[in-house]
Amino acid sequence: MMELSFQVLMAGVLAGAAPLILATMGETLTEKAGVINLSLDGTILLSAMTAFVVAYESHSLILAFLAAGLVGVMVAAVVAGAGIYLGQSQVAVGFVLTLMCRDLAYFLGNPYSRLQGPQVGLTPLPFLKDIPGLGPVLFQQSWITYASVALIAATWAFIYRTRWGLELRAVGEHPHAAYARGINARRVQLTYALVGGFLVGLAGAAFSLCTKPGWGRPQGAEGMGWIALAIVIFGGWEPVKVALGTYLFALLQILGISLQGVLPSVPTQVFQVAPFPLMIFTLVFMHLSQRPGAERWAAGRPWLLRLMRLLRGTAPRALGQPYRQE
Amino acid sequence: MHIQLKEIHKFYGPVHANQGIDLTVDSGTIHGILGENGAGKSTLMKILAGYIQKSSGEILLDGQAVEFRNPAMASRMGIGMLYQDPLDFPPLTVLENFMLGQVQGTRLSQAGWGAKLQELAQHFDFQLDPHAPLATLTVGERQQLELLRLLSLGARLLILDEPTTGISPVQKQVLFHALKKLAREGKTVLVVSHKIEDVEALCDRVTILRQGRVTGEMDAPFDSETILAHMFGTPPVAPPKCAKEAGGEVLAFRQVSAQGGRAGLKDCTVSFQRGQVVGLAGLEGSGQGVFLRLAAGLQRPLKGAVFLDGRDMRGADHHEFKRRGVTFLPTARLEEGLIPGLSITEHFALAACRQTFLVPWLDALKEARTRVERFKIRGTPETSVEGLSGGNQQRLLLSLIPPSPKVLLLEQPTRGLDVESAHWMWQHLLGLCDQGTTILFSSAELDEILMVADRVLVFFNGRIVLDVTAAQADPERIGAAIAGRAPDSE
Amino acid sequence: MQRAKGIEVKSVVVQVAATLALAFSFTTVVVLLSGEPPLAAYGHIVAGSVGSWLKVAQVLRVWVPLVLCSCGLLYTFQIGLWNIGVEGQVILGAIAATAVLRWGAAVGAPTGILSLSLLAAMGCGGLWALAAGILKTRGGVNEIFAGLGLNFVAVGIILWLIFGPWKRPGIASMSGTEPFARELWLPTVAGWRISPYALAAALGVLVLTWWTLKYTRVGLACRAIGRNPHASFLLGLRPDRWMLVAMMLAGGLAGLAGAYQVLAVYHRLIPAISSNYGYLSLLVVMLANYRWVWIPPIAFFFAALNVGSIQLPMMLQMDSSLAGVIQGSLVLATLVVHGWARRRQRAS
Amino acid sequence: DEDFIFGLLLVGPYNDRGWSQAHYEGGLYVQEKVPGAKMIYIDKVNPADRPGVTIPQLVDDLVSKGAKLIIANSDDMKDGIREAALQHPDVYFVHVSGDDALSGKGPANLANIMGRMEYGKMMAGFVAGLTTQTGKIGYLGPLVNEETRRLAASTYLGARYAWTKVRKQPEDKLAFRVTWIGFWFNIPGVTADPTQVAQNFFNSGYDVVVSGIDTTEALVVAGQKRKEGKKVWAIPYDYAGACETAPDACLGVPYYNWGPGYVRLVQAAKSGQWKAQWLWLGPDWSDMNNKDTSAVGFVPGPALSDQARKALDAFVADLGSGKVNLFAGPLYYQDGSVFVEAGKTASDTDVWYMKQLLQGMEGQSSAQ
Ligand SMILES: Nc1ncnc2c1ncn2[C@@H]1O[C@H](COP(=O)(O)OP(=O)(O)OP(=O)(O)O)[C@@H](O)[C@H]1O
Ligand SMILES: Nc1ncnc2c1ncn2[C@@H]1O[C@H](COP(=O)(O)OP(=O)(O)OP(=O)(O)O)[C@@H](O)[C@H]1O
Ligand SMILES: [Mg+2]
Ligand SMILES: [Mg+2]
Repeated sequence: MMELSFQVLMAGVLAGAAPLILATMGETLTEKAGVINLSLDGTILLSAMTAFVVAYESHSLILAFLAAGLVGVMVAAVVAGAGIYLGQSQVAVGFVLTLMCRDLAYFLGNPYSRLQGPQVGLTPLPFLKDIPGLGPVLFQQSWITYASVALIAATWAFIYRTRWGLELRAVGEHPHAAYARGINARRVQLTYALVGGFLVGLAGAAFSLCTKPGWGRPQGAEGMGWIALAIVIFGGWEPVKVALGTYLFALLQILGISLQGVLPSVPTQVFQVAPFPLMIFTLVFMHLSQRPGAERWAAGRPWLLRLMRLLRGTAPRALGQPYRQE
Repeated sequence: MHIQLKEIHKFYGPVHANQGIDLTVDSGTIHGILGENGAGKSTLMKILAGYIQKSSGEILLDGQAVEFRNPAMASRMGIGMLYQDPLDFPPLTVLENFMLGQVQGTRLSQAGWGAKLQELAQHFDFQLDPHAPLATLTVGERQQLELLRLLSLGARLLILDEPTTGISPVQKQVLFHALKKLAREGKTVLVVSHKIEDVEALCDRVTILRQGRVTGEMDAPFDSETILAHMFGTPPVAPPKCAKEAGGEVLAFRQVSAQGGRAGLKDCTVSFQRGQVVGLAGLEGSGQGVFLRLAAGLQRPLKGAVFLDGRDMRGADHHEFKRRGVTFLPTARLEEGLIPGLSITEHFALAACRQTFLVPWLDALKEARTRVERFKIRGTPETSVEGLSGGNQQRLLLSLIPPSPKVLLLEQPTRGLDVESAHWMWQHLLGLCDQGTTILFSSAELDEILMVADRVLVFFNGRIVLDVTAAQADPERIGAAIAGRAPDSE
Repeated sequence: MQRAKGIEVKSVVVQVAATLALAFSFTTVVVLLSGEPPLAAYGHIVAGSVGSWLKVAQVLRVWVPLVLCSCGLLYTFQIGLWNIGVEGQVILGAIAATAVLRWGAAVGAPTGILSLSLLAAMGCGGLWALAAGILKTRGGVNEIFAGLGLNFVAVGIILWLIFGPWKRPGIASMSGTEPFARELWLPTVAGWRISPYALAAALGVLVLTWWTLKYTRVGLACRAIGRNPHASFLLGLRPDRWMLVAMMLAGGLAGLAGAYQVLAVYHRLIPAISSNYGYLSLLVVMLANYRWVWIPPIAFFFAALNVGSIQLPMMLQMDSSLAGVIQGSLVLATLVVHGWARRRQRAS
Repeated sequence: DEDFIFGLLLVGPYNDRGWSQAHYEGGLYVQEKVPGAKMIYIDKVNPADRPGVTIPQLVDDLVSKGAKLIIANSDDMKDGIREAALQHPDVYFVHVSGDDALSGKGPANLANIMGRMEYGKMMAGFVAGLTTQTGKIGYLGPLVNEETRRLAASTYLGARYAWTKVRKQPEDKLAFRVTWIGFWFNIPGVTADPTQVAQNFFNSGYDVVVSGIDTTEALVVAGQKRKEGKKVWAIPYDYAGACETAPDACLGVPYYNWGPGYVRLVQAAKSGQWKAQWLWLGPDWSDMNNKDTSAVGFVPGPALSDQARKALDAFVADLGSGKVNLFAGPLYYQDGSVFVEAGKTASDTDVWYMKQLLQGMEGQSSAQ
């Protein structure tokens, strides 16, 4: 067993989860508005490639992040355009894009594989970094990590504390009712699909410029999009719970490697797939606990009741449903 | 606000829902809109609220012609509407529902808006907890909230589409009290309803719609007989009746309660004999829909039991009922009864042929040919059902009924059919009942019930309030019972 | 009537032309972006896939599993399910086939063992799909996430087997299990690169699927439930049970594809045994507009792209993932053009 | 001279700054040195990158393009290349790192080649042992097999030598841990993530990570950690130019130089002198980094101190002269059984078929 101090572990989790946080927060916003963008896995790779190439050619990290975000916006625009305006199944379009963007990334990025490109460095926070114990590990991170933590709070505050967040939730629940209140439901859905796509694009950039720097085939971010989608469900479409789910996943990944020594019969790969059974379990649990009588049955078992409350989460009611304005 | 609607027409594809409606509503009055199901009331109101766009016609507010392209524009002109199907957000809190659509700027000042809500609520004696999730509120409370929200938005014309369905008598009193207060304060109120008593208690004037047209207008005090006549048309001449004498008991409900519809079904005990034709009257959602679904085994009772041929059917599902001779035809033909994309032959292969592994296509085709001919369906066996007209879809559904069912349950069987088709259909069905089939059907049209049924049940608010044989049936009494004024109901 | 048909045919032709134009102009722009000559690229793909009989045989080797998976998907798409779990079902089929072969290697009687492994693969793939089906009908889990989750679990299982119980002696590697003895390979004809049995089986499955969908109650039930579960229920079908049946059929055929990968392609179990055919076959069926007639040609076209694109790195130093870009953009263009045409139709 | 086309099957990208690029450059060397030789290559030949593609299929393609000799550069291709060699008896095959010619399992047209990387790894271990401040060295292992075990063990022996003999530290204060990722390079979702493994090493006090995989993640992470101000180092593998990735963290790189060996095999095939031989080529001790003669080399990295550099030179000289033989007994396997008895030295086949990691190393010897 490798000895990891608690602080180092925490710092590792914070840094390792940062790109995924960007993606899961983006997808949470998109899904809250009732649009499901299934293309995350491809989008992340395509934007990771774009970010690396732009950074390599221009030496500007800002430009690279912007370009990656733009790629995310463009992919999301296809999903939203075909899904909201052309009435095609969002799932079908998203799925095709997942596969296609991935191949597109490999194809266009081929000449840039395994080159040395710019990376995002660490930005120790003045004063905070000097706090004994936690300071040196928690506050010596890249600005992406700080941004990811801030994004959780911002997403939460945006969704629950602003007018736009309220409108966003309303559209995801009942677009017709939102329309009756003077909200342009389609435009709101489009907007948050694009905003979500932008964040997912940034996640790709965070992978190729910071967490797994460089481009190549494989880049290392493969599969992360699916995991992000699973985590959004696991977190019941609540930004804070989604963030906790993301950190849990990052922790599992780090521990998975350390556990090679402890549990030699379990291949490390098994820890990579852990989020999926967890997600399925959560969904079944949500379904069963919504049945009449479930609450009564759990009444005698306080831990079960608590788990039920924790995992309770309902999908935005209009999620993935095409909305036709009358 | 003074409202004038001129020659309003509305087409939903081929459906002509409003056929040149003129309506004038004076400022500071409570104006009622009455009409049977499908008369076009909601359509007209939604046009006025900007939720849908009229096909043609003119809207004048205080003498000024206006055009709304969306609800926001109407709302800015001071028009607010409470929709028939509540357009609110159950997962959000009361306060969030209140704020949604009227907050400007970015921040949600919960405290400020909470205070505003409380103040308004006090004005009307409403009790609302701003932080409760809307889902925990009763229909009446949700309505109150919507009302407050519209007022807070500055509505000067309030449209309420069937506000009294699904709320308790106490809440109804509170609501009426509030509406009268609003009218006194100079607001204009438009109330859509089926119920004469509501209108009598509330309105200064009513307009009656029937099949997309205005059939009458009247000032308070109202004469309910005239209103009923305008609403349901004149009773028809004596209908052809089923010749068969009633036989033994086939279907029975014993103290059945169930949820569903607006009112659910409450403690219902009733039984039916072989060969009876029973009409279920009542406003939509008064319990007759749930009743039919319980009788078909599509829904399970919360309490009590349904008996078929004396057998307790608790625990049996629809397929079991079907095996025992119960057939159910739903209202929404394309949504629930037929399968778009499948041809007529395929429907027969599914429903009317031997259930072998290899589909007996030749038999199905033969069957389809004969039945298409016998039921005069305009189409060929290869026609896919969504290509059939509504009437022909209905004929197809009828043709799918197995040869001699024990119990036939029909939900609004003639809705959307022209007179000729309806007559033809009844001829066929009454032929079945001559062979001993018991028919239970619901209908929004009293004429139809009086024409064919030999027993009439009237549902109101989840209960059977009137159970009479055709001989005793008199349209006025039934009409009154439908509107909740059954002389012998509690 | 005749005229209406003429107009319909015309609009289909216009749609197909628009789709092809959209997809290929996109891929051409992509190739130009990479700084390579598009025509040469397309030329190499064509030559590399149908340029010789050897190449055609290689294309057919890919065609077989694609057709098997796509046929299975017809059942689930017909009944209105998005069976994204084909990938996992292929894997489970491959695992089952391997298990039987490992056990059977000691027993002898290769023909019997081979047949048994095919049956086991179908059974196992079917059960894996059934799990997704039960999660959907009883557990309230959307079949997309159930299927996806089970895909990853299947990958976990195959890795565990290859790393653990089935590893080569002393070795823990991604490179797979010990290869099977030659008599446990799917028999082939000397000089052929593809087993005629596999080809015959794929054609057989294609015909059988067509026959099942057209003439048997399975097809009718799937079609009915997919279009209207409520009405089907009222007309006497049990949608939940049929959904499970459809999932089992799809999973069984996917499992068969998995067995084919083991018996005829790799002759051992490797982690990437499913070769992405599960996902690719979803694209095939979507592009085929869920109609069986289009599956063989589209599967052949996709297989040809996969095989032919290997020429790109050899001849032009290009990445072969261009094949995936072409496949994806074709399906995407179909969706967009179709949606756009419907929108215009509605507007008029 | 007439054209001689040879094909190269590369398991990774031709430009991976590692194993595959070293082979690719070996191929270029052949083109340069053998008149008329022409290379065609296919890279990323692995089932994750090219799903559904098999080795025999690619060989068919290369043969149809006129290839007369085909080199397969991965252990992973063992079964496929044997099958292809049987299908094409008139074409010559070279399987890198395999042993079919030694074990007699392969046909006559199949030869094997490998470099004696054990020496390179010893040097890597040596500089790691010299440099480590914490006494903890991590080894980023690919998959477990005989080759990877003997390479990890050689690294350990080099490190132990430096630690005990040069730095005169007690043996039990040296920690040497091997973590296997499961393949020669990262396959997301399939292998363990090497970036994460390297990070874990550095985060838990290992200050030198020696890479045994084809790609440069260890060095990349070390470079990042350096930017954070940590004193850590890494040693990449396979490719002479690998240090470029993060020079300030690079202690050096043991690498292969496939050119000379390839030339030998190509000439054998051209001249009809072909044998199904098993070549295990060592360094040219007179000049380890000679492009034309040495099969294995070691380039000291920019991060290596001058003092260590001198010690390394002495160590290399001793290895070359035979004064130091790290495979001299007594050596024990992890489970305590004897690998080499005291007073004896291991033979080539003993080393080639090493069954476990050595005592003193932590990590799995084989899959459980
Ligand atoms: N969105 C729509 N699309 C097509 N037809 C519609 C639509 N909405 C209403 N209709 C049809 O228009 C007619 C009038 O409907 P409307 O809802 O206005 O009736 P209503 O008088 O409000 O009846 P109810 O008392 O049942 O609410 C009906 O025949 C109905 O089926
Ligand atoms: N009351 C109903 N009215 C209309 N459709 C229904 C009704 N009940 C069920 N259905 C339709 O049938 C589907 C499946 O129904 P159900 O779960 O009862 O069948 P089943 O599971 O096949 O039967 P069983 O539980 O005996 O195995 C539902 O999703 C719904 O579409
Ligand atoms: Mg209405
Ligand atoms: Mg059921």
